[in-house]
Amino acid sequence: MDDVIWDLRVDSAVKLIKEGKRIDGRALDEYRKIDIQNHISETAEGSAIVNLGKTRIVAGTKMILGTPYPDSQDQGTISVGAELFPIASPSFEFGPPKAAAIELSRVIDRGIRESKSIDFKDLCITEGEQVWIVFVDLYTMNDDGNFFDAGSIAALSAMLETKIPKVEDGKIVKKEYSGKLKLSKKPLLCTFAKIANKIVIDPTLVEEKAQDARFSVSTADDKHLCAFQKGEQGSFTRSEIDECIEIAFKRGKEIRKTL
Amino acid sequence: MDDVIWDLRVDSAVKLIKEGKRIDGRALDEYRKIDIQNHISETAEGSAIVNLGKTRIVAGTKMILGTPYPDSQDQGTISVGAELFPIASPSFEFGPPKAAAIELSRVIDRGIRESKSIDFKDLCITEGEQVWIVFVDLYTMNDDGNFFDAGSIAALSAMLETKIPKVEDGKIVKKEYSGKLKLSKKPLLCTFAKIANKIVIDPTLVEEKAQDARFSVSTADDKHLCAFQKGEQGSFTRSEIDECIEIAFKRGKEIRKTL
Amino acid sequence: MDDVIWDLRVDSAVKLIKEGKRIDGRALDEYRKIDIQNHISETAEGSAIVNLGKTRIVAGTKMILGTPYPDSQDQGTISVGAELFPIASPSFEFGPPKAAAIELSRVIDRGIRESKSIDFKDLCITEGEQVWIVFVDLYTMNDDGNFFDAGSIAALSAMLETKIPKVEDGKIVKKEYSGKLKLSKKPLLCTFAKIANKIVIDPTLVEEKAQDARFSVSTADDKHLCAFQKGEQGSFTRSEIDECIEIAFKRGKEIRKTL
Amino acid sequence: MMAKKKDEIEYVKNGKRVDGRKVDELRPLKIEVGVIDRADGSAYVEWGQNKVLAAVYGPREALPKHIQNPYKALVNCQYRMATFSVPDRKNPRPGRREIEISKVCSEALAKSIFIERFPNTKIDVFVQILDSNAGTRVAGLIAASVALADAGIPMRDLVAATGVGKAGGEIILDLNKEEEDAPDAVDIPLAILPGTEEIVLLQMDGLLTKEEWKKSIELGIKGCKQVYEVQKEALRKKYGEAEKETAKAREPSAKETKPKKEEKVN
Amino acid sequence: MMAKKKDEIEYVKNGKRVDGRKVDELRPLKIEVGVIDRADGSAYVEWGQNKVLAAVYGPREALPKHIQNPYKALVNCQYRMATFSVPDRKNPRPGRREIEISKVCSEALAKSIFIERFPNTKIDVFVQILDSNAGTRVAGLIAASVALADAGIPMRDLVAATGVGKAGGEIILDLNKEEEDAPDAVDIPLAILPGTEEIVLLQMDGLLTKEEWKKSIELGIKGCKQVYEVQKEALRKKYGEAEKETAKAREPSAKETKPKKEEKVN
Amino acid sequence: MMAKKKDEIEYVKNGKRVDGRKVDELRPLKIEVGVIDRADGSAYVEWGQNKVLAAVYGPREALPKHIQNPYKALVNCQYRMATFSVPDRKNPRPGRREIEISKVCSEALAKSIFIERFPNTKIDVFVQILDSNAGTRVAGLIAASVALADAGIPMRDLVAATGVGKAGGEIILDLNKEEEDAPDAVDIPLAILPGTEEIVLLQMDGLLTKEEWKKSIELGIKGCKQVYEVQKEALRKKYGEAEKETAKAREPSAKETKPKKEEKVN
Repeated sequence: MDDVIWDLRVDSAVKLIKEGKRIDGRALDEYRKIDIQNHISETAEGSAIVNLGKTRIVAGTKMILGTPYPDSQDQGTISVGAELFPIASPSFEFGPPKAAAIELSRVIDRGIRESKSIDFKDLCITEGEQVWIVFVDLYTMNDDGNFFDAGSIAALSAMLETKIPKVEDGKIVKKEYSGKLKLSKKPLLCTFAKIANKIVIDPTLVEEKAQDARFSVSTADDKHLCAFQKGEQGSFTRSEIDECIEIAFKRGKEIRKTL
Repeated sequence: MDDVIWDLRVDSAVKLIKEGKRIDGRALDEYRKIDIQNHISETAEGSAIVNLGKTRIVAGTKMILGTPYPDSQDQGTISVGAELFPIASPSFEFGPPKAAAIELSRVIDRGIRESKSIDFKDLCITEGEQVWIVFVDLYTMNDDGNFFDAGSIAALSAMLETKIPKVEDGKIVKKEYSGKLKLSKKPLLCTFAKIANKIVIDPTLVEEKAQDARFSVSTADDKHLCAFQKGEQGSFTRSEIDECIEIAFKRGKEIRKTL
Repeated sequence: MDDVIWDLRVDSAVKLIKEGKRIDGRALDEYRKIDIQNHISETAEGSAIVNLGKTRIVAGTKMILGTPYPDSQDQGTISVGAELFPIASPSFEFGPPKAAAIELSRVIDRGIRESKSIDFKDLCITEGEQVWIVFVDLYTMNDDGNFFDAGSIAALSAMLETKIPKVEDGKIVKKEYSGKLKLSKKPLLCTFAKIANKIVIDPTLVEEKAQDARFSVSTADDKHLCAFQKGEQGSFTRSEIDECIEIAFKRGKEIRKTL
Repeated sequence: MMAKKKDEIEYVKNGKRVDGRKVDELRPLKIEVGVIDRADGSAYVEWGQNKVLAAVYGPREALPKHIQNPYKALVNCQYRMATFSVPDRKNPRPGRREIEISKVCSEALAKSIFIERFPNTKIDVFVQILDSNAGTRVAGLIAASVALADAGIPMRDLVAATGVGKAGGEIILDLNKEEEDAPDAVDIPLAILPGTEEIVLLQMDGLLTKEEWKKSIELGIKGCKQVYEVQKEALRKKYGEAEKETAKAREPSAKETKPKKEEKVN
Repeated sequence: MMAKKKDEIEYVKNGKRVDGRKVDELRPLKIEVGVIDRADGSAYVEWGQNKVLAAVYGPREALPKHIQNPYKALVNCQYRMATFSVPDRKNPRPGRREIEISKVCSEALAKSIFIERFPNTKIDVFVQILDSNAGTRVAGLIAASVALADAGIPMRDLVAATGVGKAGGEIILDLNKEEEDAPDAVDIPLAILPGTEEIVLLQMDGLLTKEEWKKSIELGIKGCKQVYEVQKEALRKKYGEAEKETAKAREPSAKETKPKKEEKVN
Repeated sequence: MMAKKKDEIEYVKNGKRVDGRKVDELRPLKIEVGVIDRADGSAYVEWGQNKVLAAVYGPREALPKHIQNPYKALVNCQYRMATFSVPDRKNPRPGRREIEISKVCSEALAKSIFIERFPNTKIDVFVQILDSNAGTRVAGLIAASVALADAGIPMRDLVAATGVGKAGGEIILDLNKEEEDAPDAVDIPLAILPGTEEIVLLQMDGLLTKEEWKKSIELGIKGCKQVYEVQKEALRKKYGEAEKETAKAREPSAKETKPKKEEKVN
């Protein structure tokens, strides 16, 4: 029954897209409304809830003391993790992370990491001994499609407000801070769905169900790409990829200004 | 077939309890015979098998060297674990511990921990560097109900005989001991089943199958409560809880004398 | 359908063995052709692919820095692991290692370890602080029976070419080596199947499906046994075991010469 | 605050607690109903610093089949803490504490639901802690109960809950983290069905005399009833007006089309 | 004992071993039958310091269905060591050693059972080591076999088992931990069906010549037969008298009502 | 090599790269078809230092049943690195990187197969990396695609793949490890169906301008087509002659007995 309803929704989404329209009235290259609430957790070093239309995701950061890797003694690191938390959708389940959640985590992670917006040397406390590990954890809260972009914005927002705890004698002093996490850029992910041979940005859940292929572009700033991820069983032509890149720069620039 | 037999047993248990009687002739507030065999393992630092009627459980302790938690540099710790070992019942299975085993472990653990009968500072060897972790592990051996109380008595009995290994140069000297684990109190768990709106202590397996709700009370000594746990889908009234507390103090006092 | 074909193959293997013959024309105590390709991975410290007839398995070694066990401060150690990798057979699956893979790993490990061909003191770098752990990992590549012997030869071949990385200031200097892993003996496993009350060496997959019982004998050199493993639900008589031991010494001697 | 040692703190001074509350005063409590679009029911709770989200999915078919109960619905409450909701990052995998809390909360909620009306199904209740400062399990439980009501699941009553206990020798309602860390602290998570005062969840940690227990349960039940009012108010805010409108639009059939909603709030 | 280095110990001196035993002498062995009320069969074994409990459940339906064998019962022996049964606390999760031992013990026991009579079922055998000092797998195996007999499962014969091996150059029966730690130690767990002397379990670790092997297997089989007598005696103690009584009470039907019991001990 | 710092290396000097290659030159590539007897199809690839084995099993029934898709076959590619294929020993358990690569490779291969012809089945593709030096996922993918052809699975086209990217400011084909470690390195794994130039796999890591991207994709597609020739040649080596023989022996029926083989290479 439920499946039938979704099939009908998918059919009408495809039909509309063929005519260059979308169910919710957006242009093909238009984002849904982005709403960001910052500082939703006092315990986190930084946090944010992002609403992308009805899609909602929360991000929080924790700064943890660690030891550096043997081959980068003067560098800390970051780690981004996303869980398809069952609170967000009747089709998510608890259990060990599945491929979809791992892909989501790793694409958001790469989008930030590869932009080099964080200098890992800034995360060094004592060379060879103690460094910061910035954990950014994402939990899905309501699924209406495109957790990639919503998650990327949430992760960035949480990182932008992240405070660095004060360290004394190699230990964190609780509730005291020595500064803020430095980000030199604002990397942003833009995700596209290929539906009926058209490219739409920021797909809703219905559009995701309709898509043949997915493509995500991360722009580090207005001039640099920093990550790609093609997903799903369909394919893209070179010109479609180029179209996605153009739009990603344009939309990235707009969103970046608001952060 | 097996189910039918158990259903009949449950029916007759309920019928009897309504009349204030129990299948095995006990009073509603009467324990089954408690039999304790100590020192059943030479390898363990302390051990005991407890028979509560036909319910049987074994406990063993190991004293392990560890490092203190950052926020309690002068304290060791204890850890109580119980496994619903399939040797004890046709309905137990191997596998990662399920909620029932975790609840059993944690309730027995809290009963001991919250009584403050062990001063965690006694478990410190070198402040900030080396402490004792007292592992108490319980294995079910035969299930005739109420592993909570049988396990609590077994854990306490094993701890009461626990020897502390001698430590030299930060290492354990095998088969030599520096003393015994100090317990300032003898915390005891008393578990009640609510069946047909009556409260019975120390339920057998049949009574557990008949119960609407379960309530466990840990008394640290003759004057202090130290842990509660309400379980199962039924409810208790305030006066039922008070009744359980009264009986728990009374039975706790009696059992405490025998340990 | 597939099962029917295998049943027919098993039947004809059994029938032949009763007459003292084998499907592939071998004598009962004859090995299949052994073909060894060394140095198949530059990244590994040592590696080899072994073909035993159509059975194929690959072994690679990694030398890893570790800390010694508390009770053997001047000794390193080895660790042999085998995976029944699904690339090798339609009946293997990914997942946590099952009993069959664990038995295979441990029998190959014991065959090497118990021969004392590696002096664990040779693996000590700094007493009490730093030692080598020699990891030998095996992956099945094509299953035509007897991964025990093929794996044993592959593990030994990989170990024989293993280079020891150079260590400076407690760290491995990449791509520089201080010497080779010393083996004082060449331990070899010989595996026998009992089929229709006859003993055959080096069983193929069909013969494994036909076997009542399996017996593996590891000879450390031409005079010493160093490990046994009886497997499967059948039994052996004393004289059958003695027969296996005789053949194992004979075939071990021959193969040892070629390594 | 860090300068003062725990055993030097006066946890109640001139009738005021460390955060200025009276002994029988709850921390500020705010409940919002219907915050997760995809869920059948949901609620968001802010209780002091605690921030909790709860969603209900179901009743839906219990799978695999062998877990089905032909006499009643399974209630599967899963309580989880976000990694960033605690001072040191929590391991993302559910810990033993979370599994135990999930179990006792499932049992407490089950008592409040007419589970016998939904054989062979399960009702999933997901509780996520986004920020924490003592008392997250009771915060999760009241959010879950409101989410169940929002899902239109027929209920005997809401589950109202609070913490109660002891700090610095005083019996106080709704302990915060600082109070929970008192050397003599006792924490008593308590949940009741307010209509009958039946106790559906009760745990306790710490040394307590019988007399202290009696004071605690008295105070705890009072606290639960305060919480109950906030729960009802939150539901009224969403459904009160909606029902008025419904009543206007469709006349006698209103009751039948939304029968479940009516049962749950009284 | 700790003062003397291992390579200075004389493991056999004037015909006596470190614990005073003769080379062909078992450690004290005690078997008790029927110790776990809920199990279909059970046994408790004390063998030197080793303490082992075994329980049998089944034959019962093998689930999930796809593991069923239409020609025979599955024998699933699970060997586990209690965390406190070894000098350093064992990780509660089953290790690779325990999984391997479970496999070879399952196979050894299967040979002793008429598994073809119970298609599509499984027979679960749980073995728990409570205290250990070398030789736990053979102690577990003989406990398991007696437990199978106690469960009334039709068997070809009991499985009798012992360790045998070498320490300090001497071939000795039933090594204890100190002997197993000898620099030249060889440990050979051995299990047979005593009636036919068929070998159903055989493992070996350590350097051994052919001649030493011959001495070992000789001694090992002798040892198994001693163990066998203790196993039979333990069963007789429980069933011998019971059967006498049964024989008195019910006359010709006795055989039919307990057919499985009779098969198992001869 | 270790003496020179990474930012002092000239990655392209006089038109030559650090390993002597030209900017648009692949590392030596060797493909062998049909190397695993038990598999339905298999291939071995050596690409520079990378050594990869791929095997295909299926189409076979997808189990458990609830994973079956009534409209198409599931393509389940599992990419794994041997523990010894990387400088520091890899944990034997599959890591998150391996799981992600398995997912994108499964999706890329699915596009190349007529999956709609095999409803309710799954096609397992196992890829094992035995030695590595940058570019293992594309090496695995081309091995997998050849193995699928070898298994006679009807395909739209082979999947041809290569790495392309940037090091030391230069856009280069098929980066090796040293190039991948350049401070400004960009790695772009790319896979296409060569007939139509449809892009079926595309990932990217590192800072790249639009102009650099255009050069990269140009070079990458050229590279894929070179790879494609090697793939076809490898298949021709196995099947070209076999088919000639087949043609001689059996006449008109040749096409029908091996219909799937024909589809796959064009």
